Amino acid sequence: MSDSQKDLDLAAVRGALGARLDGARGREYWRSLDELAATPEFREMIEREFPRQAIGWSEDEDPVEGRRNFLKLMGASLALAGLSACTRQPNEQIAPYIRQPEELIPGRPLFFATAATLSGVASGVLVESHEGRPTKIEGNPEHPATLGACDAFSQASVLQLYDPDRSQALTLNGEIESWGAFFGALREALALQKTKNGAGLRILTGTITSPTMASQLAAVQKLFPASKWHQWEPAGAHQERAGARLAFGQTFNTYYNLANANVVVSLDSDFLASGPASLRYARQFAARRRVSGGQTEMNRLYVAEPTPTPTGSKADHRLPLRSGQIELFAGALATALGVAQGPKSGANADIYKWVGPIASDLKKNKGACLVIAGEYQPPAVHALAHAMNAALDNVGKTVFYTDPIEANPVDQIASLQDLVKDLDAGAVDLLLIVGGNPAFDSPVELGMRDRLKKAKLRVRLGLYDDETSEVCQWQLPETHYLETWGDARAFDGTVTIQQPLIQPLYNGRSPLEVLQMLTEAPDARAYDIVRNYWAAQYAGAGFEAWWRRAVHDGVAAGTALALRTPSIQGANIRANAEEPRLGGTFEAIFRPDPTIYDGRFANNGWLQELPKPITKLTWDNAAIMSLGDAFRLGVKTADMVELTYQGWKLRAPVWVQPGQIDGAITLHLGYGRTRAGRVGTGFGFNPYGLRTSNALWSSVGLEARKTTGSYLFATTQNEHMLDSERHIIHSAGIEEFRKNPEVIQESAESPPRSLTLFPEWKYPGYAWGMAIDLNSCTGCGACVVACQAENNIAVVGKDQVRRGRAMHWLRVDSYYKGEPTKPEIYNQPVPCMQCENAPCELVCPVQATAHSSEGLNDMVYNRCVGTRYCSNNCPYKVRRFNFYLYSDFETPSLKLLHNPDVTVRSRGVMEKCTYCVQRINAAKIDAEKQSRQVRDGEIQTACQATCPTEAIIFGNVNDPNSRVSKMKAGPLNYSLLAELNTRPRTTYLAQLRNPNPEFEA
Amino acid sequence: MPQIFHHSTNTFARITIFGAIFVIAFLAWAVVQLDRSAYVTRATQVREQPVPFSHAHHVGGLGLDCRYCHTAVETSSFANVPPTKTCMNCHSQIWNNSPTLEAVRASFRTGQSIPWTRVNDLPDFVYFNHSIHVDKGVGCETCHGRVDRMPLTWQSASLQMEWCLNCHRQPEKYLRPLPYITTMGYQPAGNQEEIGRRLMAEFNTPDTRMLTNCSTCHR
Amino acid sequence: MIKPIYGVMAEFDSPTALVNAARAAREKGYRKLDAYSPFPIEELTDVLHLHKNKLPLIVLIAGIIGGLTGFFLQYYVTVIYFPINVAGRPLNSWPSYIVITFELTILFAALSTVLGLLALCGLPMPYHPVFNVPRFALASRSRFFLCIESRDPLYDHDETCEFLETLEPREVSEVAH
Amino acid sequence: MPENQEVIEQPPSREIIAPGYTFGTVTDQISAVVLTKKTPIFWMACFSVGFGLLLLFLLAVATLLVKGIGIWGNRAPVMWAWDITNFVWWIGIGHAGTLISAILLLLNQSWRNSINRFAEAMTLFAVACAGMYPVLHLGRPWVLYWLFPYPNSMAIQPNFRSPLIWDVFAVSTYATVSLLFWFVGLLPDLGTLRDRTSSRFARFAYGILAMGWRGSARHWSVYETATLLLAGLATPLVLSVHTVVSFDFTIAIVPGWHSTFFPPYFVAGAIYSGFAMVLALAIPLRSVYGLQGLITDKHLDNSAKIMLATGLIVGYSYMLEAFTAWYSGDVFEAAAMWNRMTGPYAFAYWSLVTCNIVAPQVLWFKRVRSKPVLLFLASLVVLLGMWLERFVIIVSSLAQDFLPSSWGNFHATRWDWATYLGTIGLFLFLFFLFIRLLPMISIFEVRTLLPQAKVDEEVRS
Repeated sequence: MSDSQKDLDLAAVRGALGARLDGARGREYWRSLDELAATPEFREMIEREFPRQAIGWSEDEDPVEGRRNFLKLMGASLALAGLSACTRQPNEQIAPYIRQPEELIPGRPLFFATAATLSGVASGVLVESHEGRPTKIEGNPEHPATLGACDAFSQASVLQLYDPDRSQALTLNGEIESWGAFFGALREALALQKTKNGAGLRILTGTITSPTMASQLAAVQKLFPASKWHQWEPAGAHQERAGARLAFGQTFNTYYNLANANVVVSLDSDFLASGPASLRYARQFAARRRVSGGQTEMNRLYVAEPTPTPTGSKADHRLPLRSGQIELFAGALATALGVAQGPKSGANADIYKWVGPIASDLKKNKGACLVIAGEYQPPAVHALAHAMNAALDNVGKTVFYTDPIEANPVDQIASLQDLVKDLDAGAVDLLLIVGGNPAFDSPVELGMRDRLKKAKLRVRLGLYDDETSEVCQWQLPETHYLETWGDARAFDGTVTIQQPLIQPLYNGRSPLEVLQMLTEAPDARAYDIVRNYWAAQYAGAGFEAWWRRAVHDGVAAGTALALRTPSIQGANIRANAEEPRLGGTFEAIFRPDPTIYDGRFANNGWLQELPKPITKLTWDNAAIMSLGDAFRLGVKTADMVELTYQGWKLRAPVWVQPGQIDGAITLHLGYGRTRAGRVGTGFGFNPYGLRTSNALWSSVGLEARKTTGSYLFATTQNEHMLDSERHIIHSAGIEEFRKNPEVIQESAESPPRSLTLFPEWKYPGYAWGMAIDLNSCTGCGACVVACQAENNIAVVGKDQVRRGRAMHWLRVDSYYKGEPTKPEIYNQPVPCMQCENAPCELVCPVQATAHSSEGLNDMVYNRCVGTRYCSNNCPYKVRRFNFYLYSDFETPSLKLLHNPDVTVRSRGVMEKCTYCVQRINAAKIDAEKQSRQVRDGEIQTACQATCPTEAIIFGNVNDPNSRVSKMKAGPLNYSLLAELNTRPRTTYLAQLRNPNPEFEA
Repeated sequence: MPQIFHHSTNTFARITIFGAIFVIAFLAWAVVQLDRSAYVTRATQVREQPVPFSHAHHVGGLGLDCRYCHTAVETSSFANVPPTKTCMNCHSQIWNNSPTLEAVRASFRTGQSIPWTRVNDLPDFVYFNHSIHVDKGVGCETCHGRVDRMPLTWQSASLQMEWCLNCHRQPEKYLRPLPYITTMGYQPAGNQEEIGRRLMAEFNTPDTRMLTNCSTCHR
Repeated sequence: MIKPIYGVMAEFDSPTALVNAARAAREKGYRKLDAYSPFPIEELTDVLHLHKNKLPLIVLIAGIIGGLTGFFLQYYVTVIYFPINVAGRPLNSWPSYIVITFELTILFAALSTVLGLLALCGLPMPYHPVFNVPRFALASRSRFFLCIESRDPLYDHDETCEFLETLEPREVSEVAH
Repeated sequence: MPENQEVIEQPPSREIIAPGYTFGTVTDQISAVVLTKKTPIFWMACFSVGFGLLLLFLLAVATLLVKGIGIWGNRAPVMWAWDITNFVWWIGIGHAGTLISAILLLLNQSWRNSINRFAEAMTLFAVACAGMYPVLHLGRPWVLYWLFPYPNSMAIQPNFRSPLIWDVFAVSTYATVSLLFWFVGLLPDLGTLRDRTSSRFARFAYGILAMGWRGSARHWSVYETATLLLAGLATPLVLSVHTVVSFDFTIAIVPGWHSTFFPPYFVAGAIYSGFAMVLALAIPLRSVYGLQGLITDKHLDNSAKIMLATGLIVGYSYMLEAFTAWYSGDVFEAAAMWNRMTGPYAFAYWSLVTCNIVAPQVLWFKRVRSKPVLLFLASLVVLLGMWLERFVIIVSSLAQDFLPSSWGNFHATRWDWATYLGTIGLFLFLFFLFIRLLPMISIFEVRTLLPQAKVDEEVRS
């Protein structure tokens, strides 16, 4: 994207805004944010900022009208649309460009490649931009980590960009200041440091993979030799690195190739749904499970884990173990493989029963199998996994090693403790905290919140004015990654140059720009910093071409780190024979939250409302425990327990989870934020309050006792048990399937098409349909957020979710089968089925929902009167009703987020999935203009595009060669509730499992 | 007992009863009319503009092609309102100090957009795509009327759903050969319906069932 | 000026008396006469030869019109006006149209019944000469009246009054216009 | 009042009218209720209760319009709850009136003459209350008119395949026809009031409404035909209305709704609750206004018998419902029924069984039927039971249908209560206005019941 577009000068506007803010001082300013947002200055700022990038229907006599019409937003007029033509159109205005950038055609979106980072590691994305407004994130097919898929975090990051609660102004002790003022203060402090070689200068960051930033930090180090750079990433890959050091004596980065693995053993690793390469792994894993045509070979997955995860739900054998027993299990397995010397039997009989068949399975697949250690397991487990993989000679086939992708892979706990030491010694004059939120998420015993205050001058660069900002004098608004230039490495070291999609909304600066302030060229702009760094790296001519290509593709050619083949230091590989004794206590297990991660996404409504995999819990975390433990404690779901660990206390609500191992209580981090913003503050409880340096991920010794009170959870699914009569999920063992490919068809009751009194409706031309492969779906939920982003789906809040009014068009149901202590877990995404005999259509009194000639179950929001009869009559319950005015028509920044091609629904109307009809129409129009048919795969629904496992396939079922037709033709295909003869266009492929025959349950 | 009512009340009573029927009928009729009236649809109403731009002069007089300014009409849903630059292409040379064009020059200087008022404005829940219509033989004139005769621009059609359906149900009555898309005052060379049907075959226009799907315009 | 007389009216105590009086008057040859009672007395219909009214026919026709309107409204809308595929049902799903067809039949018929009633009774007629008779107020309570109108060819004020007296009424009074 | 206001209190009798009444006395006693200057405390009390609740109703509606359906407990999957429950309940109640005036007329049941008037009024007001809900339950009530076919610029019309549209036509037709029937019945009595009232304004008002009715033999003969025709039309209509209402459920595929015997089942239930309401109103009224002579124990006895009969039909339907659920072998039907009996709404289900089947069995005993107080209580129990029946059918079926993943239970909010009590207020308000302003018993029809009304045979011919 050309830079010319980026040189918008908003100083004047900001001046106006600043002046306004100067009026409102201190805390009062925060209270007055809304009011501020409603002031003409603010609107002007937004509007002047965008007309040059966006065609905006700008101001208008009536301010309310004006705000409403600012963008292509119909919503509020829907409320009036009742009087349809009887309402006159208000005067709307068009603010055209002054000079129109040549590559931009108003009305057509552009896509730009960049990368989102999580714990510092990049995943490549493509960003859809409407006249300069980023509205939707897609995966970047070129990028090794995403392969075109996208996870929930990246999907939701676009909402974070527009979050009105983001730190909007640079403040000193809560009062608005200018960057100039800060720069002055900084210079002063640095001048002092210069005199003492920077002995008092400390920089605290998260994990850094950005080569550019690394070079900056190096430069700073050179300027201030005595300064220190500390790192703290609450959910970083500490254990993995430590494990590598243990196994190889030096730090290596590990990644896998599941495409070559017939047998996978997961030692408490949720590799399908978490971790920097999970999208890639999920794609490869699913590909090896897909049964189609004559191909009936499936990989086999063993998962040993304490709490059910998406990975566990795909397991052919799920072995519930406490986190502390994993090491024992790994040891036993290593012993069985002859890699380590350990006992052949022990107290925990199960373990030794399991390892036999698993070991032989692995041996049978030497070089084509894989042992994955969970990133939160202790170093020993990682070491054992490395050893086993080496012994099974998987290295170079399914396991790969490179140098670490981090700029400086230190032991972050040590690094943090070092900082604490200096703080206590009063040695820190200037502490620069870049990103992160150490006051909230560092180990509890360090008491960072208060300790930080011991630094004399505390500067915080952050997206939000959060818990950490609270204890710093200076809060600097950080740019969102969509607002600035930068770079970052992916899981294999591949570099992505991050490019901005929009001018900083809130006058923020990027980390690069702020770190630059410590160097000699303090005022360089992010663009130059990044470009110059790479120009320096790039040997030889043709840099310009290389640069343009790198920026365009989102992948910098030849930056993946070279493969290494480290050798095991056998001496360090020891199989632990003893599992930690519970002694009446519980094992505490800490994990980043599946949807808000370590707490950084707490203020993101999409992620808060995204039902967590399996539990379907929203807006909260919980003390997840087994049925047995709940019984022993005399508690049930939503009762309160008091947790005590080494004297630290915490009250938390109980969540009884089938499949949870006895004796372990799982706590998801990130909740209990006290200063997250209007969305995230005050939800859930804060497990960081129990988390100590020596037990970052798990430890025994957690005491729990029932206390008074109970809690209101908001779940989107209450009933999870599958009964035998309702054929909702069809599944079979692979052997069974090989013997009789018709096994699914026989178990599914579906009436013949001839069974009807009515003449058939013909669907010539296109006939859209969808197939969902339950065998691939991991239930990660990325599709749900993708749908929300694509279709302007409103966030309704915890209370409304609790009342059963969540608005997601696409939901992922989870079901348990078998005994509650160790059930089989099934995931089933349920969008609108687009029934050919749609029960909803029949009962709509106003024809607000009717059938299209291409078989879509159209929903016309502006015709709906809201009888809700259609929802009652929908057997799949996929229709969602606007009980209140859920859509946000007021917040200016959120309006920029809306997808202009989809109606924003107003109060009192029904809404639902229509296979992303806006995408269908766009593709059809393009095809028709070229007088051709829409090609197979040309239309991807939002859910399909984002799905890491390609579980969702959409296309034209009239075309026998389309992927969807082929899938539907297969023997696994079945319709949900086929016996109702609704003839859904969305069908499912049954789930298959590949259990090890040697395994006797 | 004395009479309660005067003699005349008899006639009066009957008139009120049977008259009521007609009154109600009239009111109903009136509402239906109002619904389609220019007051509601705002058709034929000239909108205030920051610059009194005359299509009559530029199109009728100078004979500019629509696409000279509305560049995106063939490629995008939005026909595009020309950037100030486009105006300045000529007006930096001619009329370059006419006071009426000050707003244009000001915009070019200050970088502030000219706030045009929308003339043809569909409700926000209707998704209209210019490019597909123009590419399939729906002339500008068909919806926008004789723009070349509009000193100040007004909306010529009602833009109501029934109006859209007129064409979506029987395109043959409105289509024209592509060379004449921007022609004003186009006259079909022969029987429109025949030509229309031929063109539909040529453009392989979808059947009217598809053209009248709800989701064709509403999403 | 002499006010023209509408007729003369005799008041009776019981339905029987009224019926007999009416019969007598008919036999005497009076034709333009009417009887008033606080409740329907079917004998009077025969005595006064009130031929059967056309109401049932009107209602039948209206009902048929209503039914046809109902069905073809629906047929037109779903098949001709805007044919839409609803739930895969055929455009002309006639079984679904039965209910509204039936309802409109009843509605039209009922409305025509009431309008017909008013029309045939010549109502509304808030003003009527008989109300000029003070005691006529009792016609809606407990008394029965027979009125011989002046437009009857046999009508002669004195004779008619005498005749009425022979019927042993409670009272005879003249009805002014 | 002019001469001889000879009101006589009669002891209750087993006849449909007490001996000793004359044309004059019936007229005076009934019209006195309306024409008297002094209003009884009872009326004042009931009216103020009604008015108070009416205000509550207005508040509830205002809030609903401002905030949205969300103020109610409705949710996914229970998108219909109290709104439609109340609708069906009121419509059911609104059946007795037309039934009494039409069907019993055709059947020559002369005992109907003294109860049909207020029963019809009750019908009208019940239908008015019922009519509120289809409007209020809309997400966007202000586009209600889209439910009617009219020439519009959107070129789109209602979906005539939807039972809701059938409802629109059925209910509005029913309301119209009931109103006409009621008004036609009132004509002669309006004449009476016109002639009896002393106030000039009242005379004018009643005069206008009476349209100059003068009881001429010609009027009467047309009038008789008209009433017969209306009765003939209203009879199939009244049976059709609840049939159509039941289509709202039977046409849907929700287990617990989708069943072919709903129409007779619903009609029986409607008459059941309708007669319960008739008794609940008649018993206090007749004692307060001393009308035991006109609304005699015979009337109560007959109504009670009809209740008993319809109650038995309803009971049979419950059993049939359970049986078919089991016999069909349909997983979802069986589950829905089982859930009804044992699930979260089991309490409601078993209380409705108690109220509608067990309790009314006492009506077998003449001793009970002859005790107005007991009858009164019985009818209240039945009214409650019938409300519960609709609640259970609607809510329990929706709460747990096909996919367990989307099951969820309904909890009523205070606004659900406000809206429901509100319509009860509306009903009382209208009904007691009617009691005060119009004759609650059809005077002229009661006159025909008197022995004096017979024309002696021997003097004929």
